[in-house]
Amino acid sequence: MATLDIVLLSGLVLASAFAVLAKDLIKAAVALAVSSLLLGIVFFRMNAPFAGVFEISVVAGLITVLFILTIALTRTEGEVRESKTVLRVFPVFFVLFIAIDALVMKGLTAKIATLPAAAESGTFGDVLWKQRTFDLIGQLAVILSGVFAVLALFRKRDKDE
Amino acid sequence: MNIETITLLTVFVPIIGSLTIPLAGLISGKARSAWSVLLGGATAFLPMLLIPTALGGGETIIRKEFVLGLDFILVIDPLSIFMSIVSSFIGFLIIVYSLGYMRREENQNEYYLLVVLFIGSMMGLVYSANLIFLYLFWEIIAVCCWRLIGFYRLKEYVKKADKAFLITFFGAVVMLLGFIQIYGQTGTFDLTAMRGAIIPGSAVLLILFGLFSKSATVPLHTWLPDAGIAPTTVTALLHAAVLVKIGVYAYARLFLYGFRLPGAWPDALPIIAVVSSLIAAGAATIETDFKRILAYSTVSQIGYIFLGFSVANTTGVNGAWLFILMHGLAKAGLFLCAGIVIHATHKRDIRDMGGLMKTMPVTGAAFLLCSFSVIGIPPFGGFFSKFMVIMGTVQSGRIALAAVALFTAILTMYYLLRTFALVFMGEAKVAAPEKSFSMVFVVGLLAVLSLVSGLLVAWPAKLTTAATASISWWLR
Amino acid sequence: MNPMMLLWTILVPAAAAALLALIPSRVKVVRELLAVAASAASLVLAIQLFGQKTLEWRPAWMGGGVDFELRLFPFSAFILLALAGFLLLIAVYSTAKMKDHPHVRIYYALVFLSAAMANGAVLSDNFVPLVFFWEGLLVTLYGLIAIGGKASHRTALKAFIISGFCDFCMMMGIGILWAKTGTLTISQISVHPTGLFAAAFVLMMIGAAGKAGVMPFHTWIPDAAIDAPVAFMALMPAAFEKLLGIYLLARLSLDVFKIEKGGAMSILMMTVGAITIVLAVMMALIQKDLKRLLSYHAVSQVGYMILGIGTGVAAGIAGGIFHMINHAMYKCGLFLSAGSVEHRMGTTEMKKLGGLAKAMPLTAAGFTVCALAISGVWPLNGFVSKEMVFHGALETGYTGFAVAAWLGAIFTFASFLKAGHSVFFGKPSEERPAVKVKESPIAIVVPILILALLCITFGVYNKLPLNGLIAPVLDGRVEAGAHLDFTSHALDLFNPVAGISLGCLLLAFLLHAYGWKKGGKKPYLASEPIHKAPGLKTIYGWAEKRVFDIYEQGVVFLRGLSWVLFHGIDRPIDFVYEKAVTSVGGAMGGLLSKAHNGRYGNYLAWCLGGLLILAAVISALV
Amino acid sequence: MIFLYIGLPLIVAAVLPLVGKVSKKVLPDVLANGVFLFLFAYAVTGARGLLAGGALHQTFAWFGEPLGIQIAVDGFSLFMLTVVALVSACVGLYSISYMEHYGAKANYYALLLMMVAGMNGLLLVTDLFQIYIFLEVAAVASYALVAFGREQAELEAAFKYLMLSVVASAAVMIAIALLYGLTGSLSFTGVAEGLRQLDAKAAGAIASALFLMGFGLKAALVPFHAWLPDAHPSAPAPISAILSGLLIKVSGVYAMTRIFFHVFGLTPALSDVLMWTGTVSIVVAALLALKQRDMKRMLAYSSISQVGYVVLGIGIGTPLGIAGGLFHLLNHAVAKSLLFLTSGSVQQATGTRNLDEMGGLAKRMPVTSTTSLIGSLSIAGVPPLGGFWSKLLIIMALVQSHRPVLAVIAVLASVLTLWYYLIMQRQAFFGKLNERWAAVKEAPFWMAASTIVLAVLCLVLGLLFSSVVSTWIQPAADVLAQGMGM
Repeated sequence: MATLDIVLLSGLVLASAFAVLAKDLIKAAVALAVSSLLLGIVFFRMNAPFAGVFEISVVAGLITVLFILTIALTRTEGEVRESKTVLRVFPVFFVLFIAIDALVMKGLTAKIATLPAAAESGTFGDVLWKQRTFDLIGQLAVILSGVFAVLALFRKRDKDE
Repeated sequence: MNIETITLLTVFVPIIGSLTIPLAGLISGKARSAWSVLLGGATAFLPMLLIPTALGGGETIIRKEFVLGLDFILVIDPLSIFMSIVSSFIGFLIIVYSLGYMRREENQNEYYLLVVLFIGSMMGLVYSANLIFLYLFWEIIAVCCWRLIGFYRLKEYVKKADKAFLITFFGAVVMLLGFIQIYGQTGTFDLTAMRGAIIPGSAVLLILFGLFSKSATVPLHTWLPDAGIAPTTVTALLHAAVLVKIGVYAYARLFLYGFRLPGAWPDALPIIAVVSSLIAAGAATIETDFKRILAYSTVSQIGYIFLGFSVANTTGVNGAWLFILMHGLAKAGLFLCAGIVIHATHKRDIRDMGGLMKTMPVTGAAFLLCSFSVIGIPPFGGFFSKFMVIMGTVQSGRIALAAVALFTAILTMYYLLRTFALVFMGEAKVAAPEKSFSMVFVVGLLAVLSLVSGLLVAWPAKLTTAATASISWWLR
Repeated sequence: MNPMMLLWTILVPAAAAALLALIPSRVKVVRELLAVAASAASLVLAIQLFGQKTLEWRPAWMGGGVDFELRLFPFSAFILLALAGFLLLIAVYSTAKMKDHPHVRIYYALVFLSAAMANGAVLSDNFVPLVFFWEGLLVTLYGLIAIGGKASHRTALKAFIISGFCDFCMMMGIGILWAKTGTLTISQISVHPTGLFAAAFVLMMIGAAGKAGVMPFHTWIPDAAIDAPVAFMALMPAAFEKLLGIYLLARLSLDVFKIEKGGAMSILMMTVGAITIVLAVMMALIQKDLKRLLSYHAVSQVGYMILGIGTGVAAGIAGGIFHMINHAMYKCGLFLSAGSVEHRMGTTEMKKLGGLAKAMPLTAAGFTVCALAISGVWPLNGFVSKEMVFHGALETGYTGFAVAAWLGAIFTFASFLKAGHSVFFGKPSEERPAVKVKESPIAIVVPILILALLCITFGVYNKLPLNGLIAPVLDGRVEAGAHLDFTSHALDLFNPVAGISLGCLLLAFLLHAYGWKKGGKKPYLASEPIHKAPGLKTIYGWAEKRVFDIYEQGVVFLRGLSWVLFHGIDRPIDFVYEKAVTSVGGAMGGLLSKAHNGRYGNYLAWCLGGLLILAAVISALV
Repeated sequence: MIFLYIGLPLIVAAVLPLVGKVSKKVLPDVLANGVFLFLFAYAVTGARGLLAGGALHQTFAWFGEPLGIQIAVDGFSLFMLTVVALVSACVGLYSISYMEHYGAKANYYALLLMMVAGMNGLLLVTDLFQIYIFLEVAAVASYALVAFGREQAELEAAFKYLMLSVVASAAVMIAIALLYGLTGSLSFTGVAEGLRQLDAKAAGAIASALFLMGFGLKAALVPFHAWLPDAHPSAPAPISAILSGLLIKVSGVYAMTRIFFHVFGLTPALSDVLMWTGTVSIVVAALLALKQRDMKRMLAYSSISQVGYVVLGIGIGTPLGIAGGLFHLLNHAVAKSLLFLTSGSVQQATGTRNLDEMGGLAKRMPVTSTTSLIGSLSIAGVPPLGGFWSKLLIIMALVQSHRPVLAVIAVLASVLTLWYYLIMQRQAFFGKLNERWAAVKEAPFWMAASTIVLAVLCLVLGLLFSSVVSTWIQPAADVLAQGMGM
């Protein structure tokens, strides 16, 4: 049981690392989709069905399509120059971080009391709407500021600039 | 008008008045000059009304509570009245002098604002008995000095002004640390409540840093000669009359009126004072820039005042008070003469000047009289002050120190008269007529005042004896 | 006679000084009349006070022991009288001599101001007013020399600093006295000079003797002789300073410190006196200029006075004080006659003068009488006081000092023979300035003659000044019976001491004659043999180069010390602020900002590193 | 009514792009500044009354049944709200004439309002996750605003800022997850309660370390400060003013303080770490500022240094220390935004930010130079301006809590601070006029007006320090000093 989790999680990390290191943008987008897919599976295994559904449908599906569409439309003028050093440095960092993380988490999990099963009773719906409606306003604000950011950054260059 | 209103007026009239000077400046140059002379005159006249109370020797306190023990306290006793009279009077003379001197300079609004604000915050500092407000006025004066030193705005000058501001700010901030350490121990900043308290040695060291940086005693003195690049009226105000006296007055207020010096400090201080005046006198002998010589001379004479106070017996302290008055008058006279000479010959180095006695008789005579007073030759006032300080040192058993002090007096005699000879005697290199009447009048007045203060020394002596009696807790 | 009269003696000359300063320089006659009138008035006042014997006036002044106490007692009355007398003579003399001097207004003002100061110093009975008036004279000293000529301000500075040094030593002595005895009133203090009091005595002796112009504080007097106006030389170095200096020295050693015969202090004074006599007169002998010669003699004669007082014996002390007044008279006379020569001939170079006796008979006569008086020739006052000093010196048992005194007498007479011979009695020299030589105006000649007359009367009828003026001073010192009648003793030519003195005079005459013949009949070369003598030549050479001049060496020392202080201490401190602090700040700032190279990788690495450190620290601490 | 602080800016921001189509400049100006001024007025007058009875909790009902919205305001958050409202009002006024030549004023104001809404939200929430969300709102708006000029340098700086802030938010998210895992609840009181029962020392330490990194990066404390000197200078002047003046304080210092005081409880270990981090930032940033030749970059480093003072003050934990820290937060917000605005005026007038090219601008731009002088002296801690009193309180607290070493460092650092401000004044204003700028004119009306308002405020904070401390700072400090309140 735990080994499957470890395989999934390491797969997730390696896929996202490849997404960063890939020279070709298309390969990077695909790697991103794979990593979010694995993440969705992990959500399902940790019985968070709603989170898993959103993860797979939105991130793996919709965003990857957008990425690939834009990459295809735009002329890619060759690979992005990437400095070689990162390739050598990243593995060392990666191993180091994993070691520390494992060490700390082993110590921590021993202390964490297992979460009472139904701490927050109620379905996803009423949790979202009843107890945590304020987050919606927060989400709304984030989306709004994202929209305004796009509007501001991609505005036409008007006369008196 | 009772004592409280007079004191509050003395403090706040110049400070608030100075802010209105630029407005007067908008009307016309004449209006601004008249307004600032009026303000200076008022500040000079008001403390004179308090002389009877000073002679009476009483002590009245004005208190305005603020949060966290930082309340605004003014103490009116012979000490503060004497200091306010001396500095406001000389400040007023300097304002009158600068009418002539600054006539053709630009941004005069800022100049007069800063000078009147300077005198105002000096009044504030002299009366304040809360350590934090003492520091507050201390810093406002430092800001005014910074802007005034850098008045000519040349890059080199502003660098020197920055240096002066940084050194004094460094000293003041370290002093503030000392104040807070005392606050940690006694729980209050109110000096009147802490009279006679013994404070830790480290606090004394920290506070002395501040005092030495402001009164330009040797380790922290190099900013004073560099500030010679400011307009002469500023150097006169700074060096001679007012600024350096703050450090010395603060010493008296803190360590004679207020705390008791712990451990080895009472013996160490006179040595520091004498060493400082010796080194500065040495430097003045070597220097050739006119104003730098006078600046080093001030550093040297301030050493005497410190010696008088740190010797802590009646004669010494009385002499130190007299010294503040006499040196203020005489040194202001010297600087203003230097101003006239430099204004006329546009030269700073005394070796290029010569024979000005023929074309500038009054300035030359005034310079000679004032230097006699600074050296301490009767019948001028300076004699009594230097005599009393040295007698106090001898009485306190420090004969070797008194000998070194006398040796410094001989050095002073040498470099001042050498400067007089090089500038005024010998054959004339640069023919320079005596400039505007107001400048020469003020210089003459200062010389005559030095002489009169010597002949009629009984009256200022009454005031200083009252001051000495009121502050010296070891007398009781 | 109310006590306020004492204040008048100070205020009258001071008021006159103020008035004289105001009168415009063009109005000559009014100024001269006012000067003479004022000095006459102060003389009358002094005479009245002299009759009064004792008077006191002690108003409060600054409190804490510092009071403006004036006290008249026989000794100060006598000095007051002398000061007023000399002031009158100099005033009369100046009316002619200084008539067309460029700074005549300042000259008169300063003369009368110094008279006021001198009167104040003599009368004051509290150390603070004493120092107040004593150092006040520095100002007038500086002024009077400075108006002398083009480059005279350098000598003025030299005189000012030397006198200032002496006055500061005296101030230190007063400080020690005040600290130890607790009072500043001079008449109340009388201590034995041991331990710290000895130091106080030595310091105050430097002050008093320095004013009188004793070695080594004399070096400004010869320079001033050239640069300052002659009337000043006659007034201050010759009369006022000697009177004041020796007056204070006498009071110190008699009242305040009680010097015993043979005590350490008296030996010190006697040695200083002896050295001054010999060295100064050796220098005087070789001088080329009449005024410099006279100025060195002034220094040498002071040696006699200090030697006299230093003996601690009644005869010696009386001799010293009597010599003070005698010297004031004939030295003033000699300077005035030199002045009259200069008035007519424009120079006092002995080489350029000669044979003036015929053209200026009265000046010549005055000069000879005073010259004989200073050399100690028999009936004149010089002889009487020198004899008393010789007797005193012998009485103390230290014959060495007496020998020095005699040596001094020899050279004094030799140098005056040279001076008199080359200026007045020899053949007129070729380089004599081609100017019609005639007697100086009356106003110049009369004071010289008066002084010469005084020398004669004080010599012949010496009982009068001795009992009248000097006896009261010694009231405590002399055993009751022995009266100070020296007439019989001193005049008696046949006692051994007088014999030796006569021998000295003869020796001097032979010396002069030998020098004269050797120098090829030129009187002004009479002193060359001694000048060129093997051992002495090098010493004289050094002296010319001012090696022994305390002022020159002092200034070199001061400048050296200041140079060390300035470049050793002041500049390094400044370097710390200017360079060190700024460069350290800049370097540290630069070092840190190199790390900001704008690469994202670095920034991220810092953040993660920071996180690790924080986690470690918090978990360690908690 | 407190919800107004979040709702009003949101609604107006939403409306603004449409309004922008109608009238390019006038209406957006009026609307945006209207909102800022109203919020400020309300904060100063209305809100004071609400607070009479201690912390005020407000819940909402949506047509009868209670919604899950829980916002609360107490002394501390009200003080922060006032600061935010004040600085944003002044920046708004300044932007009227500064943003003329940037164009797209409506978008600019929309983003600005979003950022203010985010900050206000952060101040009012009582729930850990909501802190994270409003943190993001303000952050996203600030990325866009930093890159508003769209030149190469600005885009690169904004991108670097974005990348680092994302790391910070991730750290905060991990910490919140950890706490949620430990205590099962997300609200402050719930988590605090849970933590007290659990006494999970190690987990608490890791969570606080993560929080410290996250909010430290937002507050630009030294190890995490690298983004600020690149982001602030390239942003338009009003934006760098609001970034330095408010964002690093609200999203960094406020959030950290709120969590450490009301969730973890300030343990001695945490207080030591906070103080030492603060002191390190003070010294390192001050030294870095010395070498800068770019005016805004020097100001950015100075911000890092002064935030170090605030963190040092709050880290002491004693009421006096916290009061000093908060008062310094207020003084620095006012003075630093003033300085950035004046640097904006100088940049607009001369077209350069390089101090070496400037010289003696005081002659041509008297108002800007005087206000800049007042701002510099206030931050340097020169009496009688506000900065002095706050630094005084901090040093008094340090000495009273027996930490002489920190007190000495804090004092000496203020000398360093004065040093680099003097350099700036000398290079830019206080010298002979550089002939290149002979034709330079004073800043336009609105820019000059806002700097004058801020300068007067600096003076007022200094002169009336006693009443300012007693009415605004004391209540906020008491809230924190009580510890587990809220």
